[in-house]
Amino acid sequence: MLSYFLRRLLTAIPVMFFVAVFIFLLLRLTPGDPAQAIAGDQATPAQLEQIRESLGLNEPLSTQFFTWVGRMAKGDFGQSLISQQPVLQMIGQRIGPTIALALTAMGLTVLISLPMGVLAAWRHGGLTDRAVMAFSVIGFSVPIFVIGYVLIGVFAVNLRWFPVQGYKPLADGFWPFAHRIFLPGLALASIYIALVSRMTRASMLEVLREDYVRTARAKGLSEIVVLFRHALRNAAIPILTVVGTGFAMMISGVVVTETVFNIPGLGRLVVDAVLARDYPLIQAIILLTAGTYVVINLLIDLSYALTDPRIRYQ
Amino acid sequence: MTSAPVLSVRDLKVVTTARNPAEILKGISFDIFPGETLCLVGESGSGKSVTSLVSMDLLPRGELAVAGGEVLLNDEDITKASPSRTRALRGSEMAMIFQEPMTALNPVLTIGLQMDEVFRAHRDMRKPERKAAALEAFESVSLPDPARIYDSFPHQLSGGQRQRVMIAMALALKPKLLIADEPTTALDVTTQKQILELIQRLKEEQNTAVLFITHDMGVVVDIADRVCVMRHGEIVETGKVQDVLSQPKEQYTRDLLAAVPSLTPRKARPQEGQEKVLELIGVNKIFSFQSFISKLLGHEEHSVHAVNDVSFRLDRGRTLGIVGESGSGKSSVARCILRLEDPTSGAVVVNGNDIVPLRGQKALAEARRAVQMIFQDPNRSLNPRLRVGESLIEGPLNSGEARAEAMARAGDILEIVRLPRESLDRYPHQFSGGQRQRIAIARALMMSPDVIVADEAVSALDVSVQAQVLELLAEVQKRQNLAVLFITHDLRVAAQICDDVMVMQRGKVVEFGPAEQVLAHPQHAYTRDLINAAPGRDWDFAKGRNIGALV
Amino acid sequence: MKPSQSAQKAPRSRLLTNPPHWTTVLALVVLVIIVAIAVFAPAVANFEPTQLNAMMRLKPADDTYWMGTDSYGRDLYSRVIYGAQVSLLVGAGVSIGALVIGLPLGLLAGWFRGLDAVLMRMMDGMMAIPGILLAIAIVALTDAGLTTVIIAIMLPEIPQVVRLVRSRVLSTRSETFVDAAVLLGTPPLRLIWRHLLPSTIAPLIVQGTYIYASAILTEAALSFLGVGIGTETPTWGNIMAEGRLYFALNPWLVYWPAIVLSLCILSINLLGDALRDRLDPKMKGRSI
Amino acid sequence: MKTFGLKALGCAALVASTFTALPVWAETTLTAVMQAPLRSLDPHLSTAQIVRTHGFMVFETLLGMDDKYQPQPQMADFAVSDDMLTYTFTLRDGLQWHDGTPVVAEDAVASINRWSQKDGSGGTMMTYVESIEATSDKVLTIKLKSPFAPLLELLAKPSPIPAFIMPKRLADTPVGEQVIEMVGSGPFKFVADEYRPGDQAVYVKNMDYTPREEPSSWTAGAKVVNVDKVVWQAMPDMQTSINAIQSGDVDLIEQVTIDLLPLLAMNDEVETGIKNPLGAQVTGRFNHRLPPFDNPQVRKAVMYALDQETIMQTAIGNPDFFQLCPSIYGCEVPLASDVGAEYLAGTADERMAKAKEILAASGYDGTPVLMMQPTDLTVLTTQPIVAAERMREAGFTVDVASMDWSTLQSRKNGWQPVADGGWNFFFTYWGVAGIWNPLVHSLINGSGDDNSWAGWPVNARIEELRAAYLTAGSLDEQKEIAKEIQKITWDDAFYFNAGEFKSVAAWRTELKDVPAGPITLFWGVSK
Repeated sequence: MLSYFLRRLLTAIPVMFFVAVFIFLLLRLTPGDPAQAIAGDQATPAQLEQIRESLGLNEPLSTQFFTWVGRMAKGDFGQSLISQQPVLQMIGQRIGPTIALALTAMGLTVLISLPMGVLAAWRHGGLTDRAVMAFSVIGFSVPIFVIGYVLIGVFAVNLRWFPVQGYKPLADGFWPFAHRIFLPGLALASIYIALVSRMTRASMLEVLREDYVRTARAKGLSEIVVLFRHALRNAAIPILTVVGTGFAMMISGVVVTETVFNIPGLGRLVVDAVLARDYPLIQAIILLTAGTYVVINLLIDLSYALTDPRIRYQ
Repeated sequence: MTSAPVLSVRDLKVVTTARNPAEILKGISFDIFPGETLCLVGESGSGKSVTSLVSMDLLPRGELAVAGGEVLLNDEDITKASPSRTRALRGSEMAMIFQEPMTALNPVLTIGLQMDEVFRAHRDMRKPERKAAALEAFESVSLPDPARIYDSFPHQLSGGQRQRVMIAMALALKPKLLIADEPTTALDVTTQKQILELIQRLKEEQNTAVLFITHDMGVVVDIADRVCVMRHGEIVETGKVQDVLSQPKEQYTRDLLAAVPSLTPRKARPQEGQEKVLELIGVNKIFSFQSFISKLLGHEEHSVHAVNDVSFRLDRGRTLGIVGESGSGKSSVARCILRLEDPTSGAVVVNGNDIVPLRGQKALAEARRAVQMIFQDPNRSLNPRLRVGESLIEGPLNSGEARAEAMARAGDILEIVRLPRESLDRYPHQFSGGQRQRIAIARALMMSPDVIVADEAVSALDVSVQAQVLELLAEVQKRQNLAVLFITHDLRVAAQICDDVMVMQRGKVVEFGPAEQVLAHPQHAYTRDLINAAPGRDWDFAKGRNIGALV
Repeated sequence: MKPSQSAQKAPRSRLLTNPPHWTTVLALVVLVIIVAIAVFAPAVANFEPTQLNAMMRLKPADDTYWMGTDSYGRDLYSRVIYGAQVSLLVGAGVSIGALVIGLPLGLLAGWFRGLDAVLMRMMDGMMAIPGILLAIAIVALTDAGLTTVIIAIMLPEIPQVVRLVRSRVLSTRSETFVDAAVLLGTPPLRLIWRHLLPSTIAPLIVQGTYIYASAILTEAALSFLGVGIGTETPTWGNIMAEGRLYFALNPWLVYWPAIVLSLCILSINLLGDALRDRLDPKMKGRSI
Repeated sequence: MKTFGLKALGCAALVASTFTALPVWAETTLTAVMQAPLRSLDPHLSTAQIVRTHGFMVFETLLGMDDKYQPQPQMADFAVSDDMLTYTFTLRDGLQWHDGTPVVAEDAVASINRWSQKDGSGGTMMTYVESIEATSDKVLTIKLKSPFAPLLELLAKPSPIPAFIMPKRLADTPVGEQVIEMVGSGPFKFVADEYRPGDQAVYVKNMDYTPREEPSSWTAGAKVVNVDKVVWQAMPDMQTSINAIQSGDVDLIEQVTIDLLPLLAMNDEVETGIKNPLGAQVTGRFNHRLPPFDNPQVRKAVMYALDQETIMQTAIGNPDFFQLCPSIYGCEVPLASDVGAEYLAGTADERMAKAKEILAASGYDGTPVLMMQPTDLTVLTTQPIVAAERMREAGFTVDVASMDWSTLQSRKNGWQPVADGGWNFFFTYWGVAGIWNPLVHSLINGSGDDNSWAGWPVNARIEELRAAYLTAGSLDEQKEIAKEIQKITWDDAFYFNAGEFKSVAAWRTELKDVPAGPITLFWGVSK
């Protein structure tokens, strides 16, 4: 297990290096100019040149890259070109809302989609099944910001059950936090619910055809026990996998959701950073999300061993 | 057997629920009495498994449905009982064991928990009582170290152990009826023998009625009191096992019995000339699994010695059988010869050339032509997306033959394997399993090979089809003067077609010699075990008599 | 039952025998209508999609402007009609591009083990970068033109295709007919072409439909974030993005394109599901 | 370490404010949605309006500007020698930096030096300056080589880069490097710990600030702070902002999208109005170095083809909030005149006919015009579309290239051919304070210098006029020069003046006395 973990960690190094090179080149080849973002649109070329020089943007690309990588290896992600704040500090300020949003969405997903998927698979072909499938295909088909606006329109503006926008940290009390995070969490979860309930259903359908399910029924066990004890645990791996690969999808959902609900999270930070060409910030955030993606998927791989005792990583 | 039947099936009809319903069971009837074993025997598609599922009320919902008749368990009609009632009956009054011990146990739950569920679902027992009962049940099926088994996961047990666990679970509550659906088909013969004996013993101890489903006549001989021969959803013939086997009334039964190969080796064939086409010299194959990291961490290399110093020679016109149980390395030998695997050491000499050092398809072209293979599963060995003709001419086209010429030849060869020429334009799924295996043989013949390696080439086929394919193979061998390397787990088949037999165990050759000698007078203990374990070995199916008494 | 189930039975006949489900038929009809609208947009629309009228800004729907006008005084109905062209084009460009690039990479990775490690690490890297961020960055690379947007949305889809093809190749590789072909002396490239490629086609078509749908969605999201195709070219995404500013004044500026967009994607997804059930029964119920 | 001091200061400010606030009254916090989020802090470095507004919170200028456009004493009183060569500034009493140290004249010297390196007109000023010296802790003297009339106005101007005074140690920060420690002398203190770039900026009342005696007028006079805390909250979506002000989550929206005003009209709790009387001019800029706009006749055709009214109507919608005039300095400033009105006379159709005529005669060969359009800056998305429509009608071939605002800004600085990433035309807008006289107006630079603002028109006469303006003695003389400049910019088609729009602010009725000004000011207002 340890050696497997180490091996996976080692393979993550070339992956992350590739990400770093890719992002670095991509950004440096774009025509935008961070100096412009600092100086504003009424600055003259001479002023811009001064700023570029002082930021080290006139150095050769390779020099810039290795300086950056070398600093990062020491844990120094540098400073935002625009605000001159340490990148890590800026990320630290914004990561809380994003994590809260993601966890809320994940929680809602589990609460809603697992029972839905199990039910649909159990009553395969029936009315419930069709309803769940219809629901999930609609979840895939409606853009997240439309869902967001509809939720706001109905539950915040018309019914006034929830605030229209904003975010309060958990430190301000659970109720204000939950009250504000629920709608965006639900909007973000919509596509995830569609994905996970669909995968749960598919995986359960497959598992329900397995011999051991027949064995369980042959033993005279109740359907609840058959479904949740015998089938669901075996169906877990594809579900976990889709949760992991869906992480990237969740990030794009986060970007949009944060904009719709005005949540000061990482998603908005990164869009702003891209639009302002704030290279160190973009690089740090993308590396961070890519790293998180790699780690989440590694953890999910390791969690297979928890759900399935046959898996012993050599 | 004067008491009332435990299970009484009356005019049972089952149909598919698709738009055009097809009858799977066309009104079958039988009874089973306490302490009796009734065998349902038949080839694939005869409906024998469906019968068992109806009895357990486990028909797949939305696919199959009972259309008529009744299934009486102690005079209670299962087909009309409520789901909760049949659930209560399942596990307590009737129990079932399945074919695949690998998949029949839930891989993510401990054996103990799965056993425990049986008691929890049907009996009002406290936890310690249940555990004691479970351990006792494991004991009764002769499982070693029940306490360890209780805490194990299924994958930590061998196939035989798992099937014992299944039996323990099935019989834990002393049901009146045990349904065993091909419970030994997936097991090696030696294990099969033990399981059959176990079922027999428990049946006698508990006076259980057993409905035993099998395709193997040998197993029928060993276990059944009475037998029902099924075909296409109907019962063709039923009666006491001795009667049916020795005096079959129906032609179908007679054909079925005639097709069972005899365990007695055929007469040795005279060898004309000694032209060596294939020789293995000290071949080893070691699969090793070690990652870079584990090497760094200084972990032991994990390796399997699949083929251990195997040497033999095969002459033109001869058939060499390699027999052994699963994991004996017999298939690895074949894959080394065909260079689907690279041998770790040793020489594979084809027509005088060692092919082990050769690399790449070009260098191997001649060896590829000379040695061809027929695979076990005819459903998978033909590309389902290619027409038969395309599959047949693939090899010749690779070696530069003109397309039209190759196609013409393919037609001729199809006729040799007794398929119509028009088959060239069809797709594999339009053929039965036996026909597909013929096509596979034709494909091998297209290359005009010197050696054909047949890896379990008839194991997936029904016994009647198996006989036809074996016959064809023999005919083709004679016609083309081929050398055949025949790999099988089935001693009966080996006895019928091999000149020489090589017995393998854990990668090593334990015995090698003429078939007559190896099979009739085995020297090695393992060979003897194999032969003793062959089901129905005391019965001569062709003649319909017991020969065990004679020996 | 015998161990070998005839899983590969009748790949073709399945398509022809069972009549399709009514939802599939409906989805097909909707799609055909949308495609027809896109193709015959000039005939269907009432105005040029770019025709401005500063005096007629943000008007509610009436006889002239069937869905009202947008903030430029352009006819929303005509823009939604023309929007179909770009959205369908983006979907087609992205899905075809991703398949055309991903397929050979996946085949090579699946067959040549040496290449596999390197290629898949790169693909892992690509997958790890959130697609939307990549797309935003690439759109900023040049102007927000159609080609840029297609490429930007396509790049993150490629690893998915490569992985799908590779896993298909790996599982087909273990089929004995591939061993058989090796034994018949078939050289690697020919073997890939004849035996491995065909088995990837059905799942690819299915995957293609999902990519198609998600590309349209991503285009809309990019527009929403202000980095999509410029407003001169109407797309459902940028119509909504422009309309969302006036959501409270006239929510139909968002709802109309949203409805058409969702219907279109819904139809594509339903069709994808139906195709999968038919072409690729093993994948039944599974998507993305 | 710099950040330590900054943090300590922020904490101190926080502690101080809560400490004093708690026992007596509830803390009043004013939450505002500004037109753009604050992302960088150095007010010398950025021309962005939000940074300017931020600058006036934290810093002060020596002189303020009142609503008559007149420089008035702020940090310092001033005296001018009779020969107009010596300016003496005397710092008022009680000025103190946020870190507690007193403001001295040396600080002002260093700050003016830094500012003049960043601000274009400041640079021009320095060419007239003989010396800037601190003659004592309180007194600063500027000596000129020759008279330079607009000197006081430059030190007072609120745009584009006001001459903010910061402590010497900060003002000595090298050119091009940002000052990030926010220690000023202004009426608000910046709370560094609560600053989230791009999302939120927090200011607390500077308890040690002593306002001037004079009444408040724009950036001049008394700056009396009546709230304890000001929070700038970014909201990328106007809809969200409007929902938020209605629900009371925010108190003020600096700039409401005009189209959405009806949403607020029915709400009794929210008031709307124009608080910045200056407005902003929308400008369509030609690239004079690339064909087809290297040809003055082709540019002229555009001047006739484009129509102020359509452009403003589409962008703003409500005529109450835009104004059409030919003045290149803004419609209501002292230098405003109607020179060039002939370009706007008649109906749009008549002018279109003229445009076609001129274009036909110009020798335009159909070279496509590359029009840059920003996708993410709502105020400027419509103009290129409307303009492209009109230009096409006139006979131009126009390609609209959409890009994000950042790309557009950097692309505008290059003059390579269009195929290599160049451009022909784009729109931007200028706060009137940034263009209100020939000195600060960047678009009328006719030097053709590579370092001048994008567009690079060349016109020797205009350069002479701009130089003359600097030494012009009287307002009338200045007006004459300004008129002639305006005529050239129209005739030689420097750029197209597309009209002027006003920003509308919205605030909750709890807010009293929201002040007017060239920028949004947070003193005087109470809650």
